[in-house]
Amino acid sequence: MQTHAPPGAGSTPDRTGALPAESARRIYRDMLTARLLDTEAIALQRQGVFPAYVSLRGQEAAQVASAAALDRDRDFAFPTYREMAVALTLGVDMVGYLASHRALWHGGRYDPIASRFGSINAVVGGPVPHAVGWALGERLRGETGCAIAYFGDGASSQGDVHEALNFAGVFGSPVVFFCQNNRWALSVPNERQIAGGSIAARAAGYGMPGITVDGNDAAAVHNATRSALDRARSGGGPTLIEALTYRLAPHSTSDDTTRYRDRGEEHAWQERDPLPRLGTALEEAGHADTAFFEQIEDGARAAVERIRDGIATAPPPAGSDLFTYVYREPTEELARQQRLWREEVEP
Amino acid sequence: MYRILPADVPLRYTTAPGSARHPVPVLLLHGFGSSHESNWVRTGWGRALEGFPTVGLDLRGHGNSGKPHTDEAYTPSVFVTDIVLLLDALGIERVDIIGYSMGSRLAWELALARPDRVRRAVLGGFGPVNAFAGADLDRPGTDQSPFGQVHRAAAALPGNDPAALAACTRGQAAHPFTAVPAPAGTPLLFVAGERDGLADGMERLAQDTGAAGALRVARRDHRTTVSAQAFKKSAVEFLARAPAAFSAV
Amino acid sequence: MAEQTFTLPDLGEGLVEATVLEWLAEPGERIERNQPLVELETTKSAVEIPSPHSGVIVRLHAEEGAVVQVGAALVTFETEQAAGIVGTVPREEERPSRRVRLRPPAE
Amino acid sequence: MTEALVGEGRGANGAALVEMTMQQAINRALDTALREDPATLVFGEDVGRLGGVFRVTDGLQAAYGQNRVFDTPLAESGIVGLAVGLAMNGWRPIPELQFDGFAYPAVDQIVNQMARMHYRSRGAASMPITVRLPSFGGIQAPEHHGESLEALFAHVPGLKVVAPSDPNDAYRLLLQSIRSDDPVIYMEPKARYWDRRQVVLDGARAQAADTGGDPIGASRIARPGRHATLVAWGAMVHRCLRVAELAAEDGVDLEVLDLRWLKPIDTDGLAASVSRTRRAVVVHEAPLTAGLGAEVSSLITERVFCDLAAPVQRVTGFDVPYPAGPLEPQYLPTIDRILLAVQRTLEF
Repeated sequence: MQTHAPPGAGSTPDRTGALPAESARRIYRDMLTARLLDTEAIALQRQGVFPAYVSLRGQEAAQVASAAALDRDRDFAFPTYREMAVALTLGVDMVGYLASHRALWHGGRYDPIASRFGSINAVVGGPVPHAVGWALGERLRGETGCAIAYFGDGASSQGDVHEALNFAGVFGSPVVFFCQNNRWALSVPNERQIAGGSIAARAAGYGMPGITVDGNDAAAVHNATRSALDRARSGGGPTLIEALTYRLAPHSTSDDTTRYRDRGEEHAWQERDPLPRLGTALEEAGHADTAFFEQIEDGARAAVERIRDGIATAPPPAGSDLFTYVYREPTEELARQQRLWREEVEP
Repeated sequence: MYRILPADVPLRYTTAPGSARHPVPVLLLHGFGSSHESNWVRTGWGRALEGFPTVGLDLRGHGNSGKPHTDEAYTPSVFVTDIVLLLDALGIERVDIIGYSMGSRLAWELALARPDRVRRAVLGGFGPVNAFAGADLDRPGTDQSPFGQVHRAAAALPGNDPAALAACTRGQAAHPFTAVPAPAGTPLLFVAGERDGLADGMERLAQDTGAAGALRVARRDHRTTVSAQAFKKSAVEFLARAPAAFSAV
Repeated sequence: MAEQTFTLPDLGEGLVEATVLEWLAEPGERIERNQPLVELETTKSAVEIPSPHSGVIVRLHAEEGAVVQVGAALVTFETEQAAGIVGTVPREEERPSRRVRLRPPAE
Repeated sequence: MTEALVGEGRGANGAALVEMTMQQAINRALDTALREDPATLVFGEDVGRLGGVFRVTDGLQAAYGQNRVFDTPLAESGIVGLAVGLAMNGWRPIPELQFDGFAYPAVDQIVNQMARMHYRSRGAASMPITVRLPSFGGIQAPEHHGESLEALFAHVPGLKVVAPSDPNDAYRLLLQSIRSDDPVIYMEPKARYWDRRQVVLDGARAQAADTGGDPIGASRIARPGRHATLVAWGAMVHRCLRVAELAAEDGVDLEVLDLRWLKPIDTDGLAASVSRTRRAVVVHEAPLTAGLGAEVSSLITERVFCDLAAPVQRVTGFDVPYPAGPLEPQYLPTIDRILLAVQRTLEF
């Protein structure tokens, strides 16, 4: 079994060459765009536009390569709050996504049903049972869609996650449980979070396959997710994938990693950055040349600039939005309170 | 975290991981009467060497390592044996060394005895002068010689064992430093304070050994050079140099 | 923004003072927590003190070569008030805005 | 955590007076508890090495070791369940739930287990647990990081609930909660964490046991006044004090009653204040419907109905979830809304 210790650079055979050229190039493009957008978001926080931001730096392969395996017409992804690159890959309106980080609306301002990407959710583990329910709904209706639930090593301790795994095992639901084990749940390392050392190993107890992949190897992630989805779609039931990766950035822009982890460890993982790793693999496989990289980077920068301008100038929500979405069928009392708000509060 | 190597004299050491960019670990050898903690940690070398894997050792008679009281327990070759034992235990084939004062002398001895184990060495606060000139070796620390003063200050530090330090002094003095033979295959860098009398003659020694340099730190003496940024920068730059930089040596 | 003054910490070994060897940052400069701040010399050794805060250095309270007592001011930073892991420190208006005026009760 | 040396002095009875923030005051109370009682334990998510997400537990693990101050896996129900088991085995747990919104996953253990274990066991098992809960809004935090759960917990038989409003109370009330043999939900107003004031530190347990003479459940007059009583707790006490300053400019003299304990509620203190001022406005952040303001209003009406010159007014959050950033100030009781409610009581 793989362990989470960072092996020396290059000691893991890279199977990127195993990906079809077109998939690999698309994954690289989305990973690069996510990296640039992530960097831009940190800058927006530093400029005071975002009150805070949670970076996914280092987890681009785990997110993009898994999301790229989804069928955007049939499947549904349930994120927590660090899945920006999943949203990007699935084509979610990124200005709407980043609205959550600009504190314009907690869940973001995109349409989760149309995007097939759930609302941003800060209670880790909470959305995992939703994936099981959504997937069961597909089965009951005779459809072939699969759900993917994203969660982290910290969330794996939550009862909700264990309940969801068991439910999925019992119902044989078409779900992929995709754990990004980025080694640190805020300040708590794997050793103090995961009894037994492996989240994937727990799958056996819930009657499903548990697979550990190098989460910084885009091809390994993509192939594992694709196999799990194929299995789920053909009635084979759920799979738990544990992608071993690393959160290169602090937990959030207000976090200070020097309080709890070693710089040496960060440096060691920096050397395994999934982005240059995929770039090199693409080059070696003959899938990309300088012209390709330049073209991809130009495109990514232009896309990020559009998103940046969009979120920086997005209008704040109307005050009346406080009341608009509480109910489908609003109550008299709430209408009374809204009148009170208009008379006494509205600027 | 510190660990204990259970040798004939227990040796306390510590290791820190580095990044893959720096494959050769750096062994830090402290000076007489000091310890890894006070020579290297409190002086900011941990921050300066960020990214380098490091090994820190409390030399016998110092810090939290064992402190025998016989002179023979402190000859240079005994120290060399300790260091090789530690490198073996850690599975480390070759190291770079940063030494200070007595630690530099030991780095020199190790490079002579086991050139296969030392890649490069930075020798701080060190020169070919007889460090013990004018010192009363029967009662170290009772005279006004340069070493007498060093000994007196060291023996007064909490945690130090004056009897062990006296034995260490005699064990070292019984085998005075000689500039010949020199460790020919090991690139060396000398650094000392401008006002460090214990490093007199450093420049000549550097020239004779074909060293990469002999840097004097402005306005610093033997004690205060340890924390100097110029010392750290030159050491880090020297250790990070590409191997090709030394192909002519 | 808030000013925070850092005093010379107890360097251990019962030392009550230290000499400033060299400042590693200047007034006006931004310094990150744990970055080298100053080298000091005690009667027993040299030490390097890392910055206890992230912020901009406003004042150095001792010149190089000066002797500083433990507990005396060493350096003043301007720091952003540290929020928690999320959220922002609420700002207090000196004079809160109001639209409503009260009429006191007849007594 | 460094404390300002300036402003340190001695109070009349020899107790140390130190200026510190609420974060530091809570840290000091935990330090005092850990020192005086070897049965106390501090645990939760990120409370150890990191020192807590608001640095409230900073330095405690270094001082008391990993057996007494420790990080748990990320699971709130597990954290409170662990505390219940520890309490049954003679320990005095002080768990932290990182944010109010993360208390919801622990509600089963809090309500079904911790709150009624003493009752269930006919008094055999006591639950001397203090659940520290960073609470309320005002810092423009993400979802689930700013909520007001006091009515929920005050409704549960077997729990006691307290919300300090300033550093000195934070210190005293936390020690009082920890020393109590009953389970206490201790709600820390996040928006006041950075409030810096003088705190009376009473190191000796004998001195501190009576916490300045106030028993559990005692309220506090934060500002005396004649024309109406503003009743509040947590961060809203400060807002009511600002309102009282503004009202004074208009010649209206408001009393501010800091309720402090939300269960048990100081009915006598409420009645005494309102029977003097004859008017009351209850202010809280939580939504209106079935909020604690209803309970306070009802208690006042039952006790001093004949003294009232006007119906009790409530100024609260609306019946909507805590909103994101720019909408939060419109959700929380504003100064104008409180002034308008005061005006209604004056003109009734």
